[in-house]
Parts: sequence; structure tokens; C-alpha cells
Amino acid sequence: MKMVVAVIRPEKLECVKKALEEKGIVGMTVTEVKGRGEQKGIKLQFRSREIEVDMLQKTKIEIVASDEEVEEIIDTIMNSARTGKYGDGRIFVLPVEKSVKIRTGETI
Amino acid sequence: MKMVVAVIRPEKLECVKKALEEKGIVGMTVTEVKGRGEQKGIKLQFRSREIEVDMLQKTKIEIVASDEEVEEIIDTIMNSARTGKYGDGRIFVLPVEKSVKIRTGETI
Amino acid sequence: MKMVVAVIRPEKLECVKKALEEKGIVGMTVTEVKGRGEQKGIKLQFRSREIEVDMLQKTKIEIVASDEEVEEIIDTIMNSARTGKYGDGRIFVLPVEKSVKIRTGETI
Amino acid sequence: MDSGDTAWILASTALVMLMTPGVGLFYSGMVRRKNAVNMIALSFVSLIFVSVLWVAYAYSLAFGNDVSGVIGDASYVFLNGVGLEDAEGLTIPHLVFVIYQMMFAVITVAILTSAISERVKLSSFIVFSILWLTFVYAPFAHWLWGGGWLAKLGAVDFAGGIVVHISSGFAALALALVVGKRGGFDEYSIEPHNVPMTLLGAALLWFGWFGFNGGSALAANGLAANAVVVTNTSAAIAAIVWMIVGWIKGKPGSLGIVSGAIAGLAAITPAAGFVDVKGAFVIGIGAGILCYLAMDFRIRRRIDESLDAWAIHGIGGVWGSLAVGIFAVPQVNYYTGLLLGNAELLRAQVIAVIATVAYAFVVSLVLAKIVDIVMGLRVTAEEEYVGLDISQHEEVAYT
Amino acid sequence: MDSGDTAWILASTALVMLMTPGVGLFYSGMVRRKNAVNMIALSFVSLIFVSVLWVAYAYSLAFGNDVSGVIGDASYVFLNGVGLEDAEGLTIPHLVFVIYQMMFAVITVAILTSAISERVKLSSFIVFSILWLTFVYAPFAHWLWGGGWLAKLGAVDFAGGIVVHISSGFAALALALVVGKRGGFDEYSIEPHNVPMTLLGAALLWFGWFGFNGGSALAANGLAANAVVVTNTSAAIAAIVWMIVGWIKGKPGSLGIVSGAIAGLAAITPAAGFVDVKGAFVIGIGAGILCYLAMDFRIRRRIDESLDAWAIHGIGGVWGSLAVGIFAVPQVNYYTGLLLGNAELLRAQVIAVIATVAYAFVVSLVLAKIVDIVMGLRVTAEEEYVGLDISQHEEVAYT
Amino acid sequence: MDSGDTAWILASTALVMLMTPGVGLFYSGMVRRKNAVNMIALSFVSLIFVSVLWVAYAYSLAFGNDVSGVIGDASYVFLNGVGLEDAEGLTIPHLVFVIYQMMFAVITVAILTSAISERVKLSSFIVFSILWLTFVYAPFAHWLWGGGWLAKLGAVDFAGGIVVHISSGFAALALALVVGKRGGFDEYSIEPHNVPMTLLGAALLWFGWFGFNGGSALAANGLAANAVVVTNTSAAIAAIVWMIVGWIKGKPGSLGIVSGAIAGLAAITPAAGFVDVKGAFVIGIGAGILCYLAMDFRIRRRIDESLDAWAIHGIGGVWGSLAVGIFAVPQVNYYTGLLLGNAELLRAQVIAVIATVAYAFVVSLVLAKIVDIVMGLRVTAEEEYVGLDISQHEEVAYT
Ligand SMILES: Nc1ncnc2c1ncn2[C@@H]1O[C@H](COP(=O)(O)OP(=O)(O)O)[C@@H](O)[C@H]1O
Ligand SMILES: Nc1ncnc2c1ncn2[C@@H]1O[C@H](COP(=O)(O)OP(=O)(O)O)[C@@H](O)[C@H]1O
Ligand SMILES: Nc1ncnc2c1ncn2[C@@H]1O[C@H](COP(=O)(O)OP(=O)(O)O)[C@@H](O)[C@H]1O
Repeated sequence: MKMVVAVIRPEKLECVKKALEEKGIVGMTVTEVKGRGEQKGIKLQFRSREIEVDMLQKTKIEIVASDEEVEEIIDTIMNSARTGKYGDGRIFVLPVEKSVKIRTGETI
Repeated sequence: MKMVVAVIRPEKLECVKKALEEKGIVGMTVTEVKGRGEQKGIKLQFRSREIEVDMLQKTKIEIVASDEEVEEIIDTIMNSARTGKYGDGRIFVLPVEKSVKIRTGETI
Repeated sequence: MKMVVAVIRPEKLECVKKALEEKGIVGMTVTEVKGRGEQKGIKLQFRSREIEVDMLQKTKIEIVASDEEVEEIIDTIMNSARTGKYGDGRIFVLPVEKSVKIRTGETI
Repeated sequence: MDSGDTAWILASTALVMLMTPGVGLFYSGMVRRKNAVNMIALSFVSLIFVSVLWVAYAYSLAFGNDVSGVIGDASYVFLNGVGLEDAEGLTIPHLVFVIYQMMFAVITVAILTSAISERVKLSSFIVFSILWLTFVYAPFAHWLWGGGWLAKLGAVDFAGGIVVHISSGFAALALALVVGKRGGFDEYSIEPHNVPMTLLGAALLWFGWFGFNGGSALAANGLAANAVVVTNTSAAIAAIVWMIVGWIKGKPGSLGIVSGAIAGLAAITPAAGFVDVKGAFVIGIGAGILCYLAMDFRIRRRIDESLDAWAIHGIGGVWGSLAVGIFAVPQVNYYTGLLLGNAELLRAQVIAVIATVAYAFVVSLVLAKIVDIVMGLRVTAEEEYVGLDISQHEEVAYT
Repeated sequence: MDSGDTAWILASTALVMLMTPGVGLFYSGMVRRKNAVNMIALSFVSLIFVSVLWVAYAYSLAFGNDVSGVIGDASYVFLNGVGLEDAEGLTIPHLVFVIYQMMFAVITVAILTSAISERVKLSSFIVFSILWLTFVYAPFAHWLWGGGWLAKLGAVDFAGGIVVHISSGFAALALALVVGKRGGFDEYSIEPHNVPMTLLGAALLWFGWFGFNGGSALAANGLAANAVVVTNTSAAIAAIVWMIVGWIKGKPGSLGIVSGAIAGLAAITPAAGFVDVKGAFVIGIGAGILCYLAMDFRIRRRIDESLDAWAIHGIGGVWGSLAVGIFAVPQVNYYTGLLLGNAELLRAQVIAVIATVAYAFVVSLVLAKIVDIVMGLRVTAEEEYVGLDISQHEEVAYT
Repeated sequence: MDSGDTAWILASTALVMLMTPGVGLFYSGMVRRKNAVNMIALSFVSLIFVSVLWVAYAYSLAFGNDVSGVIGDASYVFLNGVGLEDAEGLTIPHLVFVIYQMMFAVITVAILTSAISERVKLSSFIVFSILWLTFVYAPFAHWLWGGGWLAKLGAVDFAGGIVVHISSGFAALALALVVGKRGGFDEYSIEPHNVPMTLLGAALLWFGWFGFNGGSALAANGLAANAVVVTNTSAAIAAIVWMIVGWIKGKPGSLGIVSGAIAGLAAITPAAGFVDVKGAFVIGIGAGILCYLAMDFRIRRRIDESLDAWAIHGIGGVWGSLAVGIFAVPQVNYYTGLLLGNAELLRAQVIAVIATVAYAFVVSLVLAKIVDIVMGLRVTAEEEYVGLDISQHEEVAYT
């Protein structure tokens, strides 16, 4: 069991959600975050000065899924979240040892 | 060492906190999130149309604890967060390799 | 590959960010959270009564980095986030199995 | 026509108009984030429906020619015969009087949304408020201000202690009993989602109340001045009282301060044109204490009259309406209260209070029951859980 | 000088002043969090620049001695010769008239920021608004209110249906075409970030509109009273209409309710001093339907006139300005409309509407093009992506 | 009694009342989230305590019969002898004058909370403000407006440049020195938590200032009109100046724009009834530059007078009070300034400014020290760290 953590553009959330839903991936937890990637954000010209806007608003999606589903989830997110421009975000995969449904107590 | 991640109903937070405190579990990090489970949220009837409210507000609790404490934490959360209705949430357990206290530098 | 999760004082974020940047650590995801440590927050005297303010505002930083960088990251955060008073926060290290850049698809 | 009087009542009309969204903001800050839009929307719904109905027929019911002391006739339906000339006996155009009075009806309906916050079905609220305006508000306005039986009896209500505050406060109590508690009310504490918004709402209410009470002189004169001074004094002193009580029991919360202020404002409303500043002190202190106790009682009885329209407006209105009979001084406006040896006025006030409390409570209860049976006053449990913003408006307050 | 009239127009000036930040809040709630500050800042920028220019020369262009029906002369530059004495033919000091009129110019510029929200370069907006005030607003004010050719023709505009709403609405349309769509407009839905803020803005607009239309009587009299009553009625009924349409198509959103209200307010503006309450009902209903359809049309055509100044103010202003010619009743203010058999007024109104729509659209388009070519009306794609708060102000709305 | 004058001063009273929560919102947006409630609560605390004390005795201290030019006597304690009839020499009821003046005292106390933001103990603030009202505000009001020694000397203060702005500004400086810097002030930058809230507060301040300065004519006449026009002009031009300075140094922040506007408003306050619109231009430009420099100086000196009451109100008030002596023109209000060859007025103004700056600073310092020694002006470090909302009110602004 894995947790797929994807940090994407906020405006892509709807798109990613729909794409995942089509693949039958429904459960997820979404958090508003701020982030900066290796480009250190966007550089704005201002007179002679240059200001760097790091810490742009991003959306973090966490999905816990079985090992087999992970690749499909990654692909789906990649396809639905990509614009090809800097700032598209990252996907991380973390191991999960246990997953319990509070309502039923069932371990999945 | 593990990280117990629980996604619960926001209104259950106080209750869960108290229950954990009674078991001596004090340290925790809490995040406001939105989430959707396998039921894809709540369906509302509206005329002929049906609207689905996915992405309900949830509260995420992260607790890093020693391996032995994990079961007790899970049980305590289960008991204090359950209503028996859809949307009660999930608990995930992730492995943690290291935990450091910033103030003292001690590794625990 | 690891994910370093640090929960720090919000007012220390700028300082930590700069310290990390100097070490070449740029990518990170930041979340506003609330937390309570082992001290169960701050106790305020009020008449005969004592109120406990748990759940103080904290900032969570997540950095995914290669195994070798982890120690340096921990040290850097420790040095830049520490005030020596209760509430300085914690650092956790979690294993990461995979990290993908959405823009390019490259796995790192 | 006096242009100064007209200027003041036009300005007062605007001030009172702003109080209705003020109530919306005041209430909205105290509910949960998922109902934030709905709570303000209800105030706008009150504004738009009552505005139209007032012009259509409710003004006529309230201020048309008296029919056996009970109600006005249909003479002013669709403002027939209401023109640019002075209203009878006044120095302001009749149309100014119409719209100034309209704003009182509007805010009264907005106040009672306290009782049904976070759980009312929008369509049912609209139906209820139409019925309530017709069968409770319009009669009350007629009885006290339109020459109805209470006026004939000698009861007075300067700016709406009875017509606005008792009516909405006791209607709120009735509604709360019919609609029932919010889901979770007995299980966990329901916290205000935005305290600054509530404070902003309170600020707009205090601001508007200068027009509410000051404008009720229907002229820009010494009486208006007196009303404004005693209004401000009562609000301030009641806020201090509530703050002190809060301090004794814990910390002086800002919500307590402004709740006290509103209590003081509601209580002085019926009295603002009859008492002087010393009377205002006593009325304010009484309002602070009584409304606090009423709120405390309501909470201990676990009644979910959620935002305390009953405790603050209802009880504040009762106290102020009785206080007129005690503290009225003739220097302000001819009337003399018990303290100066006249028991007549108090007698009339007691009758008026008892009659209106009973009528407001019973008729509101019946209307609420009818609406509940016919179309359901309350949303489903699911709709309540996801919040009224999504379920009633398909909107999200903050993204 | 009449102190009552002066009191009312001073109060109205304050009311109209507050509408400009009201527009800012109304708009800001509907944009994304990253542009929240900018949207309110644009309203303050309109306030400060137009205030200064009005005193410097724009008042003179609008209300100076008529030069061939087209523009005012320079007689009042820097308020030369404008004193504490009454304005000619009025019972209020000339300076009161100056500042009351100023606030109309201020808000008109604020309204058109709808079209360029979330993407305009601050410096270019300043330049554009200076040009636009000079070449569109001042002439319009002169034509209708300063004794210009449309006034001579017999066209009327009580409180700015043409001068304020047609001008800003059609300027917004032109601007939107020149500046282009917001990044992402065709890809994802751009959601309001703070609905309560928009509702607060709407409340301040409604509140201020009492001074906007009521004050346009330039006296505290029956005409002012009529204006206030019909204004409130039109707003309420249009809000109900929009709400019903929303209900038919889905859920009745709060943004729909207040959009309807603003449509009703815009539409009644030119008519408030000429029609009675029955006329207001018809105008309000028409405004609700027409402005909704216009918004729908705009969305279907994928025009990013982002916050619907065109659909609401532009179309509302057109409808109201024509409606004057139909529903004017002489009991209110001498003028008689088509319904009572007089076609002259409608003829003049049709000419005025056609002329001003064309002029506003074309000249705004040209001015926008010029500014765009010379200095670029729009920020860079990166600046737009990170948001105008950071890129134009180096500020973050909420931390 | 003149009904028009009364209408205008009643409306102005409401306008000035709203400025106090306006200050609260303005300040609250600039502090951190954990102190958001407290900052608004302090404005309400000013409102409720000063309201009561004003009626009880402070009005009498300020406007009672002059005792050797220093203070008023006790003749009006509890508004004894203050009735519905006209105030002496005025055309408005005495009670209107009382409450209009009250609102000035209220806001002055609210302004000085700038200095102690995010760290003051609520109880100590209450004690301090009672002392300060008694020993600083009431004497100042008496000296300038109640027939005290400065008035006899020939000094003028139209709407409170000295009484309100110098007094609160220099009190803030003194308080800031006594109470010390906020924890972390020298380590990290303390960011505004809600810029739109600050802009809303600024909007309410600008709006209310029309009543503040316009109402100070104490009548609805040409003088009031002049006051409103120059007030708006000075605000606008100072905002533009501050914006330009911001642009030169970086980006033109919205907070800079509104800070400039408040500076312009504060500076024109003492002059609004004495200068014409040309004078207003100069005063506004001066205010923009001087107050910006003062703020800059304060920051460079690392003085944590947190929200710049000193730089904006204090320095703005000094500048405006001196400017009266330079730019007064007799067409407005008899008085003539230096530019027209009269040095007398400037002399009186210089004496008044020096005396009041010194008195306000020294007495505030002493009072602050006393309160600090007796009960501690400041919360503990822990309470400050968790924030005043929790530690003083047990409330959380947003959930
Ligand atoms: N090393 C990292 N650790 C944690 N989060 C990261 C890391 N790198 C990037 N992110 C997250 O991903 C987001 C997008 O990354 P970015 O580098 O901008 O994408 P791109 O690879 O296209 O440049 C960042 O805003 C941040 O939230
Ligand atoms: N697969 C998943 N990955 C991540 N989070 C999940 C997953 N499934 C559920 N969640 C989180 O748990 C919350 C509650 O889940 P839900 O399915 O509604 O509970 P139930 O199992 O009672 O239906 C969701 O809102 C979401 O935040
Ligand atoms: N066991 C834990 N699990 C998860 N988060 C924790 C844990 N302990 C502490 N934290 C987080 O770290 C923050 C600071 O911890 P704290 O105990 O106050 O530091 P200190 O060790 O200096 O007392 C807490 O507010 C909480 O967010």
C-alpha cells in the first residue's frame, strides 16, 4: 500500500479529480499549500530590480492506494496536471503500512 | 517509529484530542483539509437533478509515535471519531525513520 | 530518497527558507497547521483558573531530498528554527520510494 | 414639508436599510463557515421580499385606515394615493414615511433568522416570512403606530421595542422550538467562524440604530437628539455590564461586548423618545443583566435559538417597553412614568407587552408549524451536514 | 440656501463616496485570492485620481459654460469662481454640487474595472482612466446635465443611467475586447474567493444608492422621496426575478440575488425621478430578465468582461433610459411617457441611448487601443499568473 | 433650531461613530491573525467607555463653564441642564452637540491603540484610557473649543487637528516608548494578516470624515460644503503622493495609498474650515511627504509605534495645524493666513502646536508609566506569543 502525494497547480485540481475518477480512483485528501520548486518561483522584472515570487499557491493531493494502482495514478495525474511550463509540480510515493476505515474498522 | 495519519470529521477533533490525551498521547499536528471517500461524497436531491458534494471539509491529524503505541492510537481514534455514518474517515500508518526535537536536538 | 517533515514556528519560516537556500535546498512544500507538543501548549494564568492554549499555529515544511542531503537539511533547519524555548517543533524523516516531476516526467 | 426633517428621515432610511445586511454579517460570523453565505443571503432575502410586499399591501395593512383597531384597510395597496406631499400630521413626504417604515419591517424579519440558522430551507423561509409579515408584523405595526387598539389604550412604542424586538424575539423562540436543534448541538460546540465579521455587523447595527431611534422622531429636532443620545448611552452601558459579567465568569469576549451593546440598543428602542439620559443608564444596566440571564437560561435549557434573538431582542424589548412606563419624563416627550407618580402609562405598557408577547409567540408557532407540515421548514440531515451554502445556494463562501 | 437640502446632498455625497470602495469589495470577492487587494485598490485609485482631476478641470469640462453643446469651457478650472454661495438655480452651495457630482465620476471609473480585473497593469489603468474621464465621462455629463446637446434635445437622465451606467458598461465591453481574456478563462472555472465580501460590497452599494438616486433631486423633497422608493422597489423586484431564474436553472445563488439587485438599481437610475412605484415594478422586472440574458449571452460568447459591468450596468442603463420614455408620469416630475400618449420623450431617449452607446463603445475602444499600444494595458503572463497583488503592489491579501 | 442643521449634525454624528470601528478594522487588518479580534475589540472598548464617561463628566470638563482657561466646571455633569433646546449660539439642540462631540473623544482614544497593538493588557488599557480622556483629551477640547486659553490666544482647530490628531498621535508615541517593542519586532517582519479588512476600514474612515470635518461647521451651509470639498481633495492628493513615493521605492502598495489618504485627512482636519481647495492641494501634498518621512524615521529608529498613529495623525495634525496659519483665506471663514500677510494666526497656531505636542507627549508618558507601574501595561510574553485574542478574550478570529 502506498500514499501518492501530488503537488499540482490549484487550477488543475478539477481536471485531475475527473481524470482519476474515470480510472475509478475516488478517495483522496486535498490540502492547500504553498510551494517552491527548483526554479525558485517566478521572476518578475521591476525596473532595474528583479523580484522573485517564491512560495506560490499549490494544491496537494494525497491518495492511498494499493501497490498495483500506483503507476496508473501517477500516469493519470501526469496527464491531467501537465501544462509543460515550470511549476507543474511533483509526485512523491511513500510507503503505507496500514490503512483503516474508521466507520467499519476494516483494514484495507 | 510511525506516523499515524487520521482524516476525521472536523467536529470530532475535540473528542479525539481528549481521548488521546487520556491515553497520554499529546503531541500532534492538525491540518484542515478537504476530502472525498469512496462514496464520492454526499448526494443531494435537487429536482430531477442530483448534485454530488464531494470534497467535504475534514481534519487531518498526524501523530508520530513509537511502534508500540500505534495500535492504541488507532483504537483510540476509532472509538472517539466514529459515528457509524459514511464520511467517518480513515487512518493510515506510515513508517518514520527519524524524529528530532528542534529545541533540544534529541532524537527520539 | 526521503521526505523531511519539519514543524516549526511560523515566524521562523523566512529564516529557515533562507538558510536552506544557502545550502542549495530549494524545493519545498509549506502548509499552515496547528499543533501541540508534549508540553500541551502554553499555560496562561487567569485568576484562580489556568487555561491551556494547545493547538498553536505552526508551519509545516516538507522537503523531498536524496538520502545524503537529509542530515544537512536537518542540521540547517535545527540551526535556523531553534529559539531554545518550548514549542520550537520537530523534524521527522519518512522514506520516499519515488519522486516524479510532472512537467518532464523525469524520475528523481 | 420641512426640508430638514425630510433630509433626516431620508438619511435615517438609508441607515436602517444598512442594518439588515448588518444583521446578516453579525449572524454570519457566528455560524460555521459552511453556512456563512446563507446567513447573509437570508438578510438579503428579507430585504427583497419585504420591500416588495410592503409596497404591494403590507404598508396598507399597517397604516391604512383603521378597521376596528385590529388592522389597516386596503386604501394604500400598491401605494395608491401615497404621493410626494406630506404625510398627514407630518412635515415629510408620505413616501418618505412609507420607506422609512419599510426598513423596520425588513430588519424585523432578518432578526428572526437567528432561530433557524444553519438549518432552514430557503423556500420555506420565504413562505414563512411572507405569512409572518402579514399576520404578525403588520398587525403589530398597526396596533402601536397605525392607530390600533394598543395605541388607543395609551401604550407607546417609540421606535419598535414591541413592533420590532418583541415580535422578532418571540417569533424566534417559537421558530426554534418548531424547527428543532441543529445537528450536533448537543454533542460538540459550534464555534463562530469569523469574529471580525460579527464585529463589523455589530458596528453597522450601532451606526444604523442612530437612524432607527433618532429617525423615529420623524423630524430633525430635540426629540431626535434625545433619542440618539439615550440610544448611544444605553448601548455603551449595557456593553460594559455584559463585559464585566464576562470578566467575572472568564474572559471578556468581544462577542459578549457587542451582544451587550445590541441588548442595550434593543431595550432603549421603545423608550428612546420618552426617557432622559439617566433613564438610559438604568435601562442599559438592566438590559445588560437581563439579556445575559436570558441567554444563560436559554443555553441551560438547551434551546437552540441559535444566535439569541430571543434573549437579546425579545427580552431586551420586553424590558425596555416596561421601562418606558417607569422612567418616562415629561421634559422629553409629555409622557410621565411611574417614578414621577403616573401608573397609567405602565399599566398600558404591561398590557401591551403581555398581549404582544403572547400573540407573537403563539401566532409564530402556528405559522411555523403550518409551513413545517406543508413544505418542511428544515433541510435534510445531509443538506445540513454539508452546509446550507452548498445545499441551498451551490456556493462556497471562501476559496 | 436651504439647510435641509444642503444637509441631504452632503449626506448623499458621503453615501455615494462609499459606493466606490463598495464596488471594490463587490468585485474583489468575485476574483481570485491572488488579486483581492488589487481589485479594491483599483477602486481607491479611481477615487483619488478622479477626485483630483475633477477639481482640477473635469468639473469645468462637464459643468462649465456650454461650448456648442459639446463640452463645458474652462471657467471653473481649479474651482475658480466656485464658492460657498448657492449654485445657480439651486438651493445648495455650489461646492456641494461640485463634490456630489464628483462622486458620480469616481464610481463610474471604478465600475469599468470589471473588464480588466485580474490582468490590468496599474500604471496603464491610471492613464486610461484619466483619458476616459476627459473624453467620455466629462462630455456625457455635459451632454445630459451640463446643458449639452442631448439635454437640449429633450433627453433626460435623472441620476446617471446614461452618464454613469451606459458609459461604464459599454466602456467595459470595449476594454474587455482590447485587453483580452484572462489566462485560463477557457480552460478552468475561475471561482469567487470570498462571497461574503461581495455581499458586503452589494450592501454598501444598495445603501449608497439611496444617496445616488435620492440625492439627484438636489433637494430633500418629495422628488427625492419618490426616487428612493422606486429605487428600492426596482432593486428588490429585480433581485427576486434573478433569484427565480437562478432557481429554475439550478440553485438560487446569493451572487445572483445581489447581481439582480444591482441590475435593478442601475436600470431605475435614469428613471427614479420620473416614474412612480408601478413603473418601478416594470423596470425592475425588465432589468432582472434583460441583464440576466445579457450575462448569459456574454458567457456564451466567451467574452471575458469578467464581472459583468456591461451586462448589468450597460444593459441595465439602456433599459432604464428607454423605460423613462415609456413610463414617465407627470405626477412625479412633469415629464410624460409613451404610455400616457407622449412619444416625444421616448424619441429623445432613443437618440440619447444610441448616441451614447456608440460613443462610449467606440471612444473607449480607441482609448484602450492607444494605451495598449503605447504602454501595454496588460501585465505579463507571469505577473498575471502570480497575481496582481504581488506583481502590482507587492502585497498579499491574507496571511 | 434649524432642522436642516440638526439633520446634518445628526447624520455627521452617525458618520463619526462609524469611524471608530473603522479604525478597529483598519488596524486589525495590519496585525497578525492572532490579534485580529483584540484590535477591533479595543475600538469598541473605546466606544463604550468614552461614551459613558463623556455623559458622566467629560463633556462637562470640556465644555462646562471655563475655569481659568484650563478646564470646564462641573455644570453639565450627567448632562444636567443639557436639554432639547438649542445649544448657546448654535441652531442645533444642545444634546446633538454633546453627542457629536462625544464621537470625537471616542475615536481619539481608538486611534492611540496603534501604539500598544498586539501587546496591551485589556484592563490596563481601560484604566489608561479613562485617565487619558480626563487629563489629556478633555483639557485639549476645552482649550481649543470650550473657550480655554488657546482659543483666547486666537488659535483655531476646525475639526480636531490638535484635539484629536496631535493628542492621539503624540500619546501613541509616548505609549510606544513605555510599553516597548512587540516580541520579535527586531527579528522578523510582522505582516498584515488581512489587507482587504484594512482597506475596508480606510473606506469607512474616509466616508466618516465627511461628517467629521463637514459636521464641524455645526450647520449645513457653505462652510460645511467647503470643509467636505477640501477634505476630499487633501485625502486624494496625499494618497497620490504616497503612492508615487511607494512607486519610486518599489511597488505602490494599497496600504501606502490608504495611509497617504489618512495622512491627508488628518492634516486637513484643522484647516478644513479655513482654507480653500488650492490650500487643500498644498496641505495634501505636504501631508503625503511629511507623514511618509515620519514613518520612515520611526522605522529607521526602530520605534514600535506599530500602526503609525504618530507618523500619520501626530505629524499630519502638526502640519495641518501650522498650515492653517499659512493658507487661511478670509473668503472661507474670516481668518487670514500668512500668505495673505497676516502673521498673527500663524503665531497662535505655533504656540498651540508646541504647547499641545509637549503636553500630550509628557502627560501621556506619565500616565502610561503610572499604569505600567501599578498594574502592568503589557501582557506576559506567553500571552503575547499566543496572541491577545486568546489571552485577553478567549476567542479565535477565524476558524
Ligand atoms: N524537493 C521538493 N520537496 C517537496 N516539495 C517540492 C519539492 N520540489 C518541488 N516541490 C513542490 O512542487 C511544486 C512545484 O514544483 P516545481 O519545481 O515548480 O515544478 P517544476 O518541476 O515544473 O519546476 C512546488 O511548488 C513545491 O510545492
Ligand atoms: N484512498 C484515500 N486516500 C486518501 N485519503 C482518503 C482515501 N479515502 C478516504 N480518504 C479521506 O478520508 C475521508 C473520509 O473518507 P470516507 O470514505 O468518507 O469515509 P467512509 O469510509 O466512512 O466512507 C475522505 O474525505 C478523505 O479525506
Ligand atoms: N508526536 C508528534 N507527532 C506529530 N507532531 C508533533 C508531535 N510532537 C510535536 N509535534 C508538532 O511539533 C510542534 C512543536 O512541538 P513542541 O513539543 O511544542 O516542541 P518542543 O519539543 O520544543 O516542546 C507541535 O505543535 C506539533 O505540531
